[in-house]
Amino acid sequence: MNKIDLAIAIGGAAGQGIATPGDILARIFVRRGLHLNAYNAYQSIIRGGHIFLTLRTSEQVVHTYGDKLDVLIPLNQDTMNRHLKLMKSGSVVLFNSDKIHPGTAAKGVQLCPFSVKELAPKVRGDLVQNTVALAAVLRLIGVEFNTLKGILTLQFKRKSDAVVAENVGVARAGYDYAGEHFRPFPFTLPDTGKKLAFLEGNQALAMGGAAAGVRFYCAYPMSPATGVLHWMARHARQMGIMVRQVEDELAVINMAIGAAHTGCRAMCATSGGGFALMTEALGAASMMEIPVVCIDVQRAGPATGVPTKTEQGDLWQALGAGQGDYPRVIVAPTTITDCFKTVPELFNLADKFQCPGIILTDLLLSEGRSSVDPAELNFDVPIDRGEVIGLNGDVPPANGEYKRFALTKSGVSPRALPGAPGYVHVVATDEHDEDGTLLSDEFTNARRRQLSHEKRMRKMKGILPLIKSPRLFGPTKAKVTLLGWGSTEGVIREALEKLAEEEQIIANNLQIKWLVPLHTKAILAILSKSKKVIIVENNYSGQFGRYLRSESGFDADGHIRKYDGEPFMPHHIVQGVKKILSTKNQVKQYVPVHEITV
Amino acid sequence: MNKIDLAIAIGGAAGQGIATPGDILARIFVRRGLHLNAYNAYQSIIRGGHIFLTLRTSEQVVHTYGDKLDVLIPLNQDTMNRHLKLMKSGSVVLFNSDKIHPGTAAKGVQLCPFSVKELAPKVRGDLVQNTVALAAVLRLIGVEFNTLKGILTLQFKRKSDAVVAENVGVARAGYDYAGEHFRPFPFTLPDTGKKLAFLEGNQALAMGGAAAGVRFYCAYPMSPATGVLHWMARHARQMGIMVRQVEDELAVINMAIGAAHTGCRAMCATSGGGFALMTEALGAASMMEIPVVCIDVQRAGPATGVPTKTEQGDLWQALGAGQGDYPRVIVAPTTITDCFKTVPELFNLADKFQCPGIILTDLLLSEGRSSVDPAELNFDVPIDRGEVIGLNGDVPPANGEYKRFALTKSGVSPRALPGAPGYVHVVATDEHDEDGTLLSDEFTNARRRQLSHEKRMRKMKGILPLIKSPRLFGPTKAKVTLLGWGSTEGVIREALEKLAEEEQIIANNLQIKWLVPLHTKAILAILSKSKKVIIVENNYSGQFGRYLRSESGFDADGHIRKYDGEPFMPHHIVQGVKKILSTKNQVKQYVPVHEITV
Amino acid sequence: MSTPMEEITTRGQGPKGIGQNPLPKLTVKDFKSKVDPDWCPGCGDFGLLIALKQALVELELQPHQVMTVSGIGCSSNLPGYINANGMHTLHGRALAVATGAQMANHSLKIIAAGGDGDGFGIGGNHFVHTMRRNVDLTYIVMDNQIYGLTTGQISPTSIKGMTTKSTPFGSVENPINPIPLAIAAGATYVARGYTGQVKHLTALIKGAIQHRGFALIDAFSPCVTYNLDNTHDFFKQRTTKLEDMGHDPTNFQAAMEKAYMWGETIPIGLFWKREDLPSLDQSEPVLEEGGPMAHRPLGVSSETAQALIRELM
Amino acid sequence: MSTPMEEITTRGQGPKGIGQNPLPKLTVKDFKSKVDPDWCPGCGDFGLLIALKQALVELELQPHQVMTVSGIGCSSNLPGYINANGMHTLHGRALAVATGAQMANHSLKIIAAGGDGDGFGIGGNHFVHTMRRNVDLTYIVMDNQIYGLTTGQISPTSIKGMTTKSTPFGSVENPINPIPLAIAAGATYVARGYTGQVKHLTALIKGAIQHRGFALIDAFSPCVTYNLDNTHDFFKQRTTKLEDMGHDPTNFQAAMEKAYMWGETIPIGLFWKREDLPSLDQSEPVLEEGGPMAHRPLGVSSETAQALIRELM
Ligand SMILES: Cc1ncc(C[n+]2csc(CCOP(=O)(O)OP(=O)(O)O)c2C)c(N)n1
Ligand SMILES: Cc1ncc(C[n+]2csc(CCOP(=O)(O)OP(=O)(O)O)c2C)c(N)n1
Ligand code: SF4
Ligand code: SF4
Ligand SMILES: [Mg+2]
Ligand SMILES: [Mg+2]
Repeated sequence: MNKIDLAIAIGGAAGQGIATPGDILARIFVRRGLHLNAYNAYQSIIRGGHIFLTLRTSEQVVHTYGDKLDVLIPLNQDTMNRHLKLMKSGSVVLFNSDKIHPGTAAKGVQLCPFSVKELAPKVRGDLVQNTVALAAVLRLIGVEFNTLKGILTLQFKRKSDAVVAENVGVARAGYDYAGEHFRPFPFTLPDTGKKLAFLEGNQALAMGGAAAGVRFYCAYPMSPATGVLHWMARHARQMGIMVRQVEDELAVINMAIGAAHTGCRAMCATSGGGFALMTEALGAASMMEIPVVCIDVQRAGPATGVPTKTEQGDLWQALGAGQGDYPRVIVAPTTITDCFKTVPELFNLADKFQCPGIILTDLLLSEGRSSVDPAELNFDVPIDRGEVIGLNGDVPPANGEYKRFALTKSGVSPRALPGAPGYVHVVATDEHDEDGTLLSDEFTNARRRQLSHEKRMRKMKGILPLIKSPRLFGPTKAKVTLLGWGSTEGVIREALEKLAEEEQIIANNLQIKWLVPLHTKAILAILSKSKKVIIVENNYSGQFGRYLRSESGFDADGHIRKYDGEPFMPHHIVQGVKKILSTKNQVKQYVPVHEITV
Repeated sequence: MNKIDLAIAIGGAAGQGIATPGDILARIFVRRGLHLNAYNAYQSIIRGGHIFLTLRTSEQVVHTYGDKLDVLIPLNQDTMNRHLKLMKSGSVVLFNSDKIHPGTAAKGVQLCPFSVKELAPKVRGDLVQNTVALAAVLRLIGVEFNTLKGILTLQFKRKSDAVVAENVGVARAGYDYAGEHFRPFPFTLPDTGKKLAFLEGNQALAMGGAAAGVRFYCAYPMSPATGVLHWMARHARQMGIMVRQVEDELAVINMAIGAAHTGCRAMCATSGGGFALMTEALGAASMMEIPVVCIDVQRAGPATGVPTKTEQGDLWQALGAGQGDYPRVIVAPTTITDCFKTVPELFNLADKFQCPGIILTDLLLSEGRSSVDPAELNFDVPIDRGEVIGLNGDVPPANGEYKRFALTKSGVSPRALPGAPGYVHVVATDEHDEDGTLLSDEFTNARRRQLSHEKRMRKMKGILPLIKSPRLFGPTKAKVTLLGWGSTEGVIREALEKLAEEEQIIANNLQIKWLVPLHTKAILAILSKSKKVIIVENNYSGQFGRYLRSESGFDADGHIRKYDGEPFMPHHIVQGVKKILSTKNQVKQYVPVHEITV
Repeated sequence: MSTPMEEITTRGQGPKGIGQNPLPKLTVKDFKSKVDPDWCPGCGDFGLLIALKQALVELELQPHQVMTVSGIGCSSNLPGYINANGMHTLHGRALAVATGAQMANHSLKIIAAGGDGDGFGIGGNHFVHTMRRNVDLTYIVMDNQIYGLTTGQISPTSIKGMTTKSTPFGSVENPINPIPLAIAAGATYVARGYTGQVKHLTALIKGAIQHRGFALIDAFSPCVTYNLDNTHDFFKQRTTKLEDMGHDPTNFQAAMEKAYMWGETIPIGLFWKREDLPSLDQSEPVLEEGGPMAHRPLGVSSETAQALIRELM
Repeated sequence: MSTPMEEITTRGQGPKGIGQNPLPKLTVKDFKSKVDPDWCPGCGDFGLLIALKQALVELELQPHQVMTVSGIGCSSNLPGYINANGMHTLHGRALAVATGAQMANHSLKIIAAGGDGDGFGIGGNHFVHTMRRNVDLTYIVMDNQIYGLTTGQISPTSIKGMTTKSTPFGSVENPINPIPLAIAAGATYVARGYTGQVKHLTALIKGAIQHRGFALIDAFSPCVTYNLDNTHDFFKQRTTKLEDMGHDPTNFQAAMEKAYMWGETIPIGLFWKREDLPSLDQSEPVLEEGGPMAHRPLGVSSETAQALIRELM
């Protein structure tokens, strides 16, 4: 019996309460052990405008919100007008006929009007239609009413039994009405018996920080990174994390550095504009050899750009962050679960090599949601603080003899924390000698400067072997390799399936997570075996393609790029691959046009 | 008769008054039509420490301060100790034997002690030894005393005739003493009859701004860029330039943008750390399509680094400045004179394409000094403000119909200035439509966003043909091509001569000035004809080499890099080329060690 | 490049014609923009927008003579909602950009506007320095004591104890009081308004625009969506006009005293005004003659060029 | 990671032992650093350095219990000139870094120090916000009313008319007055010293370190090389001790009045002090128990982990 693959979309204006039914559906799915991927297309507006939430579920892992909709729930006329034309045969459109008129739908689309006036004459408020629609859709996918009843009861019992009764009543009415008037789907929503969890990328990053032992988190709000701050603030007391909202991003990164220097694991998150303000301090952290982790949740740029839309546009900003050359690690998690796992990995590297770590995610990952097997959220992670000395027991060297920046083979110098008796020392952003003496004024010395600079940069050699080198996914014998980085893993892997099924094109995927340092040799070894290589990335200028070439000279056969603010949909990549592989039109680059206006 | 090539060095502590004799020598040289190159190795210290000024002169153009010293004037023992060992046969060391002891010099070095006590018993103050030494050296190179007398008279007559008399007296004594006791050089300083001028790179940048019609200059002091502010402040009234020192670099760039938007040509200069703070705003200027010019005078990084030392370490910072992709021009002048010429060129491009222009110089160029033929300082430069409409006479479109960001083929939209009746408009850092309406909130639209983004990026295509493509210097048939960018042109070209004369290695030079956009095709065409290519740059990671490869895939045969804060000396490059070309040791990279401790 | 507008003005006055403008008299409608504000229904910013348009009308200013400059935030969307020149700049940078524009073209009437986070948070350094320089700007802060656009976190003016998404257990920080801060930093016109009192606010804005120097209007502008503490009701009950309290805005001590009043009565109106300090453009020697920098021709005379070169020989 | 020092302290007190320290009594010599200051002979900063060391000695603090945090400038070179932990950070960022360090390890006595440009210029926003938060720091500004390290340009405290390399025709800007600004921004200990009066300055620094909350000491520290207006002579003739003027530092009005005195007599001493406001670390719930964040073990208990995961199901 073949697996279900169900996509439900709820659309309306900001403030129409789309989140709640979305959450309820998500919970119902994961509690039945169904996988989930959800993406919310929204705008930088608090009331009004257009929001479009897509939830997709299946017994097997779902990488993206997919290409097709099975259920559309328009909460206003605007949504109906924007999306009805995209509904295909076999799909269902549920709407409140009191206010919304369908217009002409494609053949085979089941239009399911319901009248809130009739179903709930006595209940006031716009949110009623949400409850009715929610109940109706559950009926059509064969979810027993009690599931919904339980959730509504839990949700409203804080208020009063009357409110519970009212909502359950409304839901019941919608549920029954759908049963009598609408054709249900040819399946009932299965239950795999193995409960799953679901979370958004920003939660995953914050929880990853908690797992890593972050004790200091500070931030300045910036979409789409603010979710990390919100999680941290909510859990500050429970987790024993100091959480501060401060005056600007200059303060954020510098406070984090101050906290990190005392021995805390310190983290912060922002988006591209805030990251731009942090670049000088990242170089300073590396110069003072203080480990700190900074997250850039990319959004559509340049400048303020489109704050609620996604892009992979900050790679070169991260590569060029700050003046001069300095050691640092840059990593781009590839899935929401990977966000969780990456943070402790990066903290261990930052501590071991006493340098900043930068995480590049984007709105798609950070505000997207997906299901996860709870077992994957392992908080019991290895913790490596690197060479920290001066802890209780260590015998301090004769006073003043401690060399914080001793020239070592590895480039890593044993680190004492301020407060350790006998290890008093000064760190500086000016170039300095082994004992911290400035090499910028009286003791300027070209030779010593060279040695100090080389000592720091040597660290990069030590980092590479400690990070996983990328592995090819899919059949080795393939017509084309889709090369991506970070958040595009999901959509690329779904595109692989479609290419095989729909186009009989066998493709595989090489997804790069660790960007600096880069496993150039390993990557070239893999790509050299590929017939063709197409780079897929979510920006205008092919930032990763250019970076890879700068490291390796490698030149791809084709590029699929998107920079309109919306994430790739699987079919965009499928079309791109076809266009580029087809010998007829010699296109080297394909830019899909986003069909949905959100 | 063969040409002279004379290098004089004056060394001492900060505050010992090295600048004045340096200036006097420089003036004497250029007034005789002799070429000059001067470099001052100093420290981030106001009093004490070690300063070492080298002046080199010749009838032919001098590119660098060279490899050898003919005259050493140590003003304190420290300088004597640091530098005497580097003096070679035929050279002269002039010093005040009252305080300074020579130590052992190489054979053939003429030690010229003089006693200030004896020569000027009555005169007080440390500066006397400078005057004596200055007079003595002039005697040794056969400059008639009246030249010095005239200059001293001019310099001191503000104070009093007595002061004039005293100084001239002291000078006379030193001049005569040298005549009687020291062996003069086998030449008398020639006079070509064609007076030259001399200036420092920061002056050249400031004067270039004046020539371009800069009406607004603001800055926050930062070495080694502060010289531009000082020139601007001194000439503000004379030139009618508004000059402001403001609270930080965030204010600097944003004020410049505000001024530029009203129609002023606006410029600012800083170093890497200040530039880091400006990156977000550069993207904003490009998004609002406001032309502004920003200069980054690079110094040794990362972070505060070595404020008084040079480096080419900010290329990737400039390439990655700010979030997202946006059009801009990046240029690195190759000589001090080129600094002057580049500014008006860049302003015309910035105005034409309504985007920011970035100039990368470094301490070597900006604080170095060289002679220039006055004819080269042409202030009567072409001025192209681009498509500016709404000026007197233009008939405005029906109110509200003006589309500031009209989608055009060139990507350039006719620009009206605020204040023009009928052309009222709003510019925004949020993504926006042709008429400025935000595409980030209610009217979010993936398609429109894509069009606006593409419109801006289209500008880059229009810029390329307007900038000079690089030309090969030296013999086409060469054993090796030395590829450099920006400030290294001088030292590379002198290295070419040395390679030919001393090593019989025929080499040529390709020097890149315009970095973004890059004439990739032209560069590859040239390099493809080269037997071997060695990239020479003043940083650790080979920032230009990596950038060139990211644009072209080109991989050089060797790299000569220096990152100790001191500029390349010609012999460093000669040694590097030899090492890399020699088949014995298969080195791909050569890093010279700076012999002089300054 | 020659001047983009007829009325080149000499320094000292604003655009020719406050009160005596040859151009047609306008109404509030003339300042309506193409798009309607997308602020939440009931947002305080609507009141500010009306008051601003009204003030411009009463001062007989034309859209092309005015430029609004904002940062980023709900409030900073204002330039798109009024028919005048506008710059919608980066978060926190409005005053820096506005200073550059004002000094480069002092014939424009420049009104900087934005939120409390934009102005007092990330923009705090520009705020302090623009005030001490007494730049001839009108600066309107739509102070809702919250970060609205980012969906509700504390701002520098959020009251202690306030619970927001970033302070679910209540803020532990002392808020900034913009009025004493502005007086201490050197602002020469310091007022507080409430967007629920449009007429009063209009008068304050008019006074600010007419004032030669830096004028701050800290306008309570309730965020009906995210600030449930400082609501319209809250301010309706408490705001009291300084005029009615017999306050003398030239009395420093009184100004400071009133500035710290917070509780059952919260004063609104003009706290502090001094006219003895010249504005920055008035003090700038380069502006003594020649008109706005933006209108001056480019290019260097050959005499000047020769003089510059002579310095180098 | 376990604690790097024996005396884990509970919040509220500083490191165990102000006044009752088990460790050996130290002298000023013990705070001497390896390198000597490279300040110009006569630079005011020498006086500050002596006063600071003296204060630490008198408070019986050990080098390892203290951390200085500076930005960039001549004055900001201080951490290299004293035998204590130090962070010589970026220009303008000292207070941000110091806040992070203080909140992460409140058992360290953190002394932020730097110049007027570093603190009031580029660092102005951190200055204002660190004061309103009342972070438990001592902040010493070596105020020479000039940018020294960059060889002489105006600073935010340069007097109007001052000629410098960036203002050869005289500055046209009004200087900042840090004292009223600090009071208005919420600092709870606001003092002014003069490095020519080391004993007086020492007492101010001791008071600042003992004060629980943000303490500002604006110390006149003449730049003998680039500031020819505000010299040692200038201050010797003018500085007068507030103590001798019978000033009451708990009187707000008096504090403001004295703060604006400038001319023949320039008051130095403690202008303003309040002890009713808790410092930020005292208000921070997470610090109620468990000691400094920096000393706490890492890792999450499996119960907590389960609870977090349950939220997601
Ligand atoms: C450098 C930077 N940091 C953060 C942001 C995100 N951001 C946008 S608006 C805003 C604050 C909004 O608050 P306020 O200025 O008070 O305006 P309001 O929305 O309340 O009117 C923030 C933090 C940004 N756009 N840029
Ligand atoms: C981001 C940045 N901008 C500018 C500078 C250059 N800079 C170094 S110190 C300094 C100011 C020094 O003045 P102040 O802080 O008063 O210290 P002082 O030297 O007078 O003691 C400046 C502008 C820098 N290091 N970093
Ligand atoms: S969120 Fe608040 S500030 Fe923003 S528009 Fe809505 S009510 Fe106004
Ligand atoms: S320049 Fe001024 S501030 Fe700097 S050390 Fe010398 S005297 Fe002190
Ligand atoms: Mg606000
Ligand atoms: Mg100073």
